[in-house]
Amino acid sequence: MPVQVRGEVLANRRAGAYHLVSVVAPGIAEQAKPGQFVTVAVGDEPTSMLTRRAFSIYQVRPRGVFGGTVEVVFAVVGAGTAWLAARQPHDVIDLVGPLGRPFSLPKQPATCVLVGGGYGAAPLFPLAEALRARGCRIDVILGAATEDRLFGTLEAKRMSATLTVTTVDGSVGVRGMVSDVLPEVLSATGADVVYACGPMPMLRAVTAIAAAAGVPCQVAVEEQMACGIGVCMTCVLPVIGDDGVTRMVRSCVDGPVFYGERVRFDDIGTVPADAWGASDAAPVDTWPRTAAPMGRR
Amino acid sequence: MPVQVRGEVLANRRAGAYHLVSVVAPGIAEQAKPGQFVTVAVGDEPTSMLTRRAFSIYQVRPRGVFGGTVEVVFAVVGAGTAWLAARQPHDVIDLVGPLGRPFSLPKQPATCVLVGGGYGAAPLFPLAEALRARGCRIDVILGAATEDRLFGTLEAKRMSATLTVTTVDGSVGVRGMVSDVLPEVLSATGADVVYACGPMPMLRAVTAIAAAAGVPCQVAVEEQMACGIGVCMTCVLPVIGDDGVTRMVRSCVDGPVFYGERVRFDDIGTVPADAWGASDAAPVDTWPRTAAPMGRR
Amino acid sequence: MTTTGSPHTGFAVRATPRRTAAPAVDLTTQLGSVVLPNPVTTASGCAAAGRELGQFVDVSTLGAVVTKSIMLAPRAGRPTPRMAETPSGLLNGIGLQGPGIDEFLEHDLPWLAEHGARAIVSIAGSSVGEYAALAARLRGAAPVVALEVNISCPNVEDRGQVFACDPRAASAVLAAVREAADPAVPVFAKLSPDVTDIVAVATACVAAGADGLSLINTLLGLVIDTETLRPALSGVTGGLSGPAIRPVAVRCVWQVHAALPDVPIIGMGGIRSGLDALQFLLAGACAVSVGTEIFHDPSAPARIRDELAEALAARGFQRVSDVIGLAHRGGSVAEGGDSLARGDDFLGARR
Amino acid sequence: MTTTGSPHTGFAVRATPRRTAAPAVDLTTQLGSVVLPNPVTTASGCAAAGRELGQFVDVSTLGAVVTKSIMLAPRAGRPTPRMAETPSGLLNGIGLQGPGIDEFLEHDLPWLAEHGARAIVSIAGSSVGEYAALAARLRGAAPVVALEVNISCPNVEDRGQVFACDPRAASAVLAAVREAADPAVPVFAKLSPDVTDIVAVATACVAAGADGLSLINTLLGLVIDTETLRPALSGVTGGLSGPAIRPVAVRCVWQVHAALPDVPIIGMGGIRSGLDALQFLLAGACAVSVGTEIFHDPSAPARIRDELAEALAARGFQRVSDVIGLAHRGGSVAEGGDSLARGDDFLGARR
Ligand SMILES: Cc1cc2nc3c(=O)[nH]c(=O)nc-3n(C[C@H](O)[C@H](O)[C@H](O)COP(=O)(O)OP(=O)(O)OC[C@H]3O[C@@H](n4cnc5c(N)ncnc54)[C@H](O)[C@@H]3O)c2cc1C
Ligand SMILES: Cc1cc2nc3c(=O)[nH]c(=O)nc-3n(C[C@H](O)[C@H](O)[C@H](O)COP(=O)(O)OP(=O)(O)OC[C@H]3O[C@@H](n4cnc5c(N)ncnc54)[C@H](O)[C@@H]3O)c2cc1C
Ligand SMILES: Cc1cc2nc3c(=O)[nH]c(=O)nc-3n(C[C@H](O)[C@H](O)[C@H](O)COP(=O)(O)O)c2cc1C
Ligand SMILES: Cc1cc2nc3c(=O)[nH]c(=O)nc-3n(C[C@H](O)[C@H](O)[C@H](O)COP(=O)(O)O)c2cc1C
Ligand code: FES
Ligand code: FES
Repeated sequence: MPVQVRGEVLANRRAGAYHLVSVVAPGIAEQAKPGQFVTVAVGDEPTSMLTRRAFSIYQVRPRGVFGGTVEVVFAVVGAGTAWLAARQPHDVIDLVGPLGRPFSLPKQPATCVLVGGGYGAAPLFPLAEALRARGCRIDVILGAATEDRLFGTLEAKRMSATLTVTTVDGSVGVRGMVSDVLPEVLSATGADVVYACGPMPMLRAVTAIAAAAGVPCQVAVEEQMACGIGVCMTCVLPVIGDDGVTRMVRSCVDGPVFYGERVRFDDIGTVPADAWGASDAAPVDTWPRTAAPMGRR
Repeated sequence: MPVQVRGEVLANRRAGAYHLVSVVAPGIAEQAKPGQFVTVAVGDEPTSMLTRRAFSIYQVRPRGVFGGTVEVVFAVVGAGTAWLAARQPHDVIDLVGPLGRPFSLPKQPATCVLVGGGYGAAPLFPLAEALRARGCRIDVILGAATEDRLFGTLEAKRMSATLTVTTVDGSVGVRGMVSDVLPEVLSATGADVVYACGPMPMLRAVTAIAAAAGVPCQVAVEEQMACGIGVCMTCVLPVIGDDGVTRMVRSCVDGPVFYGERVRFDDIGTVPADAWGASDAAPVDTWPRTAAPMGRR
Repeated sequence: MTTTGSPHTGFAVRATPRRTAAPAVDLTTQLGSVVLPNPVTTASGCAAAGRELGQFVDVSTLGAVVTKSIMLAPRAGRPTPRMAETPSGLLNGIGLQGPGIDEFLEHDLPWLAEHGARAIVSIAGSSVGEYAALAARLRGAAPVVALEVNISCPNVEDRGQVFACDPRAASAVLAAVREAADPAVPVFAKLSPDVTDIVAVATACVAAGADGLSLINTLLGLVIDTETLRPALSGVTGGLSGPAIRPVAVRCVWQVHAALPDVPIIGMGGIRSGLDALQFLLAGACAVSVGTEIFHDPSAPARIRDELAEALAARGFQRVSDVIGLAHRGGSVAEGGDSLARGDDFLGARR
Repeated sequence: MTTTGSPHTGFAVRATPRRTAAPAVDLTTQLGSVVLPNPVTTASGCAAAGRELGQFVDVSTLGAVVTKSIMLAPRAGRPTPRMAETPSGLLNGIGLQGPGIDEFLEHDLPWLAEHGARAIVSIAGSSVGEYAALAARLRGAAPVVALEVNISCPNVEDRGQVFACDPRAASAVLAAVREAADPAVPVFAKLSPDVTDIVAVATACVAAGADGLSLINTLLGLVIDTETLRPALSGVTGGLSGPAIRPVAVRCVWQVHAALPDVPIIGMGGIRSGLDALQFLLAGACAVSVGTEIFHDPSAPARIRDELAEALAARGFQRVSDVIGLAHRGGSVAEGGDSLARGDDFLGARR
């Protein structure tokens, strides 16, 4: 069960283009499973930024001199992450977690290919640890636009049988994208399962490649979230259920980890006409009340 | 002319119930005159607090290793001052100043009684320095609710012929209010002029006592200010002009220092019927647009 | 006074030590025929049907859980993006995604009953008939203590005109719901602030049979994404909520309470703290709903309830009912406070 | 891209290095018959008549100075307190304090002329006749380039009904002003958002002769001081401004531009940055006014003008006119931006 804690920042440091912040977060650290995330309240009170920011859990240390700690890796993209990057040791921040469904682990030792895009690499490390504890073989692919946006290559090398790195600009590793090297890695390793975390188009590509190769694939998606705890319905995407019915499901509580082939990547940003509760009628809604044309594209 | 500067905090320390913050503020420090104030933008961006906070200038050091510095004394009363109290050395804050009309100094050496209430003492110190430079005699009265809300008693003792202290709870000095001791000090010193800064009711009482004793009196008032630079008209109070006409004047640019007897203290919070532009007609305004009763008291 | 409040921002300064012992304030409040143990509820659409919130707040200790507006049929809502953060606000366009009344009755209400919560069920329709059908379906369902009629919906039978924007359409809905609903269950009309004269809409709803009013729904807003150069929400416009709209919400409560002093009001819009809740009570609300703040702080409803109790105790009030509408009346307590806050006690409070 | 914008809050991340060389963007904009050198003006009531602001900004470099609404006679305004800070907003009730048209013509306009500024003079009255008289008095006065008619005033001849809340009353004022004013000077009607249908009021004003529209005035709000337990403003209600209302303002501009695409709009409401200004242009405004942000940052109008130029350059636009109303149309630039911001370039931008 997720908890809300106010914890002290232990350290906040740079790692390439990213920041790593570790926070004392007893209750979260002990419960966290690979693929889950935390949300952080941002801005000094009275803050103008109401929605919490979500970050995948990178490292947890359930016990320690300060109690359990949680570490996340993040890129500064707007005011909230800029605020977080400016936190100093001893500053207190408000965390909620662990949230969401974690990656499922194979029951038997298996060969696992882990694919991370940019900071999407973060949740793969606790995942790799859990997989190794189950005797799995791990092969890692990390990709980013540029070298400084690769995260954790050294650590990945240490814990994997093979590490393949791609950068779009070719500054390090293979020039290109993770999807360019994935087919090769899948066949070379004889992968049993693929885990991926990264931007939506990457997850779409990875899912397609894995499906073509007949390898099951789990993806951790990233959708805009207003609440992170399942009460607001902002974070939905079309996912096919066990019953074959597409529903607009909440990525915060029903995800962020999904079986890739269940996610209707091509329909993200739409409500497919065959989705549960979709109406063919003109979209009836709570707010549009103008006679003026309001169509989006 | 006021300037806007972003300056580094040099120090931020406690003084009794107050905080003293000194900031590198070249341009402001060089121009500041006793009785003027600065405004500070509060809150980390994007801040939810739009109006700047006003503080009397306490100390200025026009030159220094860091360039000119400005120091203000403040009480934490709400979110803005709480934010300011949490600033650390090297943090940068945004100042505008010097603002407002300063105290007028006597042309000849004179005996001056300076009356300060709580943090209202702050502007009296640069004033005292300027007066001493003109050969004036200075007697100081400082009052507060409790001892920890007295500001600058030691410094005041050093620079004054006499210092009288009052506290409402009697924890130090005379039990009571500055107005209880002022008549005595006026007659004992044969004061030529009174300067006062503190809450409005204190200024009203000081003005009345000085008027009764036939001593001219200057007061620095504190009204809520949205802009501090004269563009918004929030900070007005009824003041009698040279022509005998009462106008709703802006305390930020026409004050904060006024001749006490010109301020219609009893009418603050009203628009006197004889004020310039007051209408006997029902108050016509920009915003009330409901048929529902809206009267205040 | 234990809470050093900023009257301007409504924020309690966190540094101030909190009173630890629970102050002895009678928090019960009356919404028409219903008595709630305290005035703090969740706002519709901001707490789903209570279950997820239950991880952070004991829902039985809230005044009530106001559930997400439910419609007759399941509904997929709008495409994403469905939100944009705005300064001290949130713009949302969910499109009333929900499971429909059957699943709601089967899975959601029972959970609330089991957990000792009181439910105020929000209903939404696209025709007068749909509203009435929903009210009828909810007859006798436990633990429903009131209905909230979300009339900020377009009327498909009248060129998509929003019911809440037209006194006649609004009263048609309320009359039908009042007729169809369990007579023992009070019916609240939830109004939109996006009208020229909210008192007229309120009066029409009450005349049609509404037992109370919920004020306010979101304001119609729009954010343009300056990277895509297009509206940030898939639905172009959305509903603006959060502290940004609080002064508008308090104004609506004030106006409606002034015009209809005997009609119970559930006030909402940007409540983040006990002092914010107090503003709504002083303006005339008998209860309040906490919405967007839940996204910022999932334990907010319980915290706000406690802060409100503290704030009342600190001001010398023994009962919630003592402050309802008090700002319209002034009176001795107010006068005392007045002089304090203005510094009329001379070297008092602040110095 | 030099400005790392947050599309959601509209805030430029300050840490991002600023482009130093002025980008070559044509900032001129057309308001009916008037060409302004750039689209950034001051909002009425937030820059007085320019003089005080002149200490922080060279007023000749702004698109125009929109002056505080002037009335025929001098006016003392409301008692204090006149303001309350609200979350990302400001509630004010100044009561149109001002010197009256005589003193304005004698002292204020000449200062603006001497300093090379263009003036858009805002006028306010309590009857149709007063508005017309003001417009007549301003005939031929330099440096007036336009009139802005603040119709958010109560009509003393009609039970204090606010002109802006009634299409007929609004059009009566605009017809009279258009008739009385210098024919060469465009007349803008400044509308209130507190109406059920702002397009109807806009359409009525334009039909009556308004050359353009200013959107929006403040929202009616109320803050209760939880220490005094009374309304914080002496006038009880006040006008809410600042970033809090920006989504409402952008929505109004969007709706009115969609309905009246050829009518020039001056957009305002919570503009704090160049990206905020860009939102208004994309929604359909030809120019913008900066109001409350001046109180936070007195050099804001100049800063916002520069940030806007930078933001346009960064997005590959050469002219302000290229973006006006663009968010309604989409198009190739928007599509390009779209994919970038959504991360459709795969491992691009953000990773
Ligand atoms: C489950 C999940 C896990 C994530 N893990 C990480 C991580 O490990 N490291 C990391 O750097 N980022 C991660 N993100 C993205 C991160 O949440 C956003 O970068 C961050 O919220 C941006 O906040 P901002 O204030 O800087 O930007 P702004 O753009 O100013 O944010 C404005 C609003 O948009 C939302 N938002 C903006 N970008 C995103 C985004 N990409 N995804 C979701 N919401 C967004 C914010 O939450 C906020 O509500 C994750 C997101 C989700 C949903
Ligand atoms: C000319 C002048 C000089 C001042 N000098 C000092 C000083 O030297 N030391 C000091 O401690 N304080 C001084 N004050 C008061 C100081 O500005 C307020 O205490 C401060 O603004 C409170 O901000 P806040 O955010 O903590 O409180 P909040 O109550 O949250 O502030 C909300 C709003 O109310 C305004 N406000 C609140 N209290 C006051 C007040 N007493 N006067 C004016 N505006 C207020 C704020 O500016 C803000 O707009 C001065 C005020 C003025 C006008
Ligand atoms: C994400 C979201 C969804 C909402 N859904 C509903 C709804 O289904 N029915 C309804 O009546 N109001 C709905 N509202 C409006 C809230 O109940 C409330 O009236 C409004 O948000 C103002 O309160 P707040 O500022 O505390 O959020 C919703 C608000 C938000 C933010
Ligand atoms: C203190 C203050 C005074 C104002 N006075 C006027 C006025 O005299 N005439 C007018 O048309 N609008 C007036 N306004 C409204 C502004 O011009 C503007 O429409 C509104 O504040 C929204 O813009 P903003 O959020 O940038 O301030 C005033 C606003 C403020 C804050
Ligand atoms: S973010 Fe609120 S339901 Fe998922
Ligand atoms: S504070 Fe704006 S005019 Fe004085």
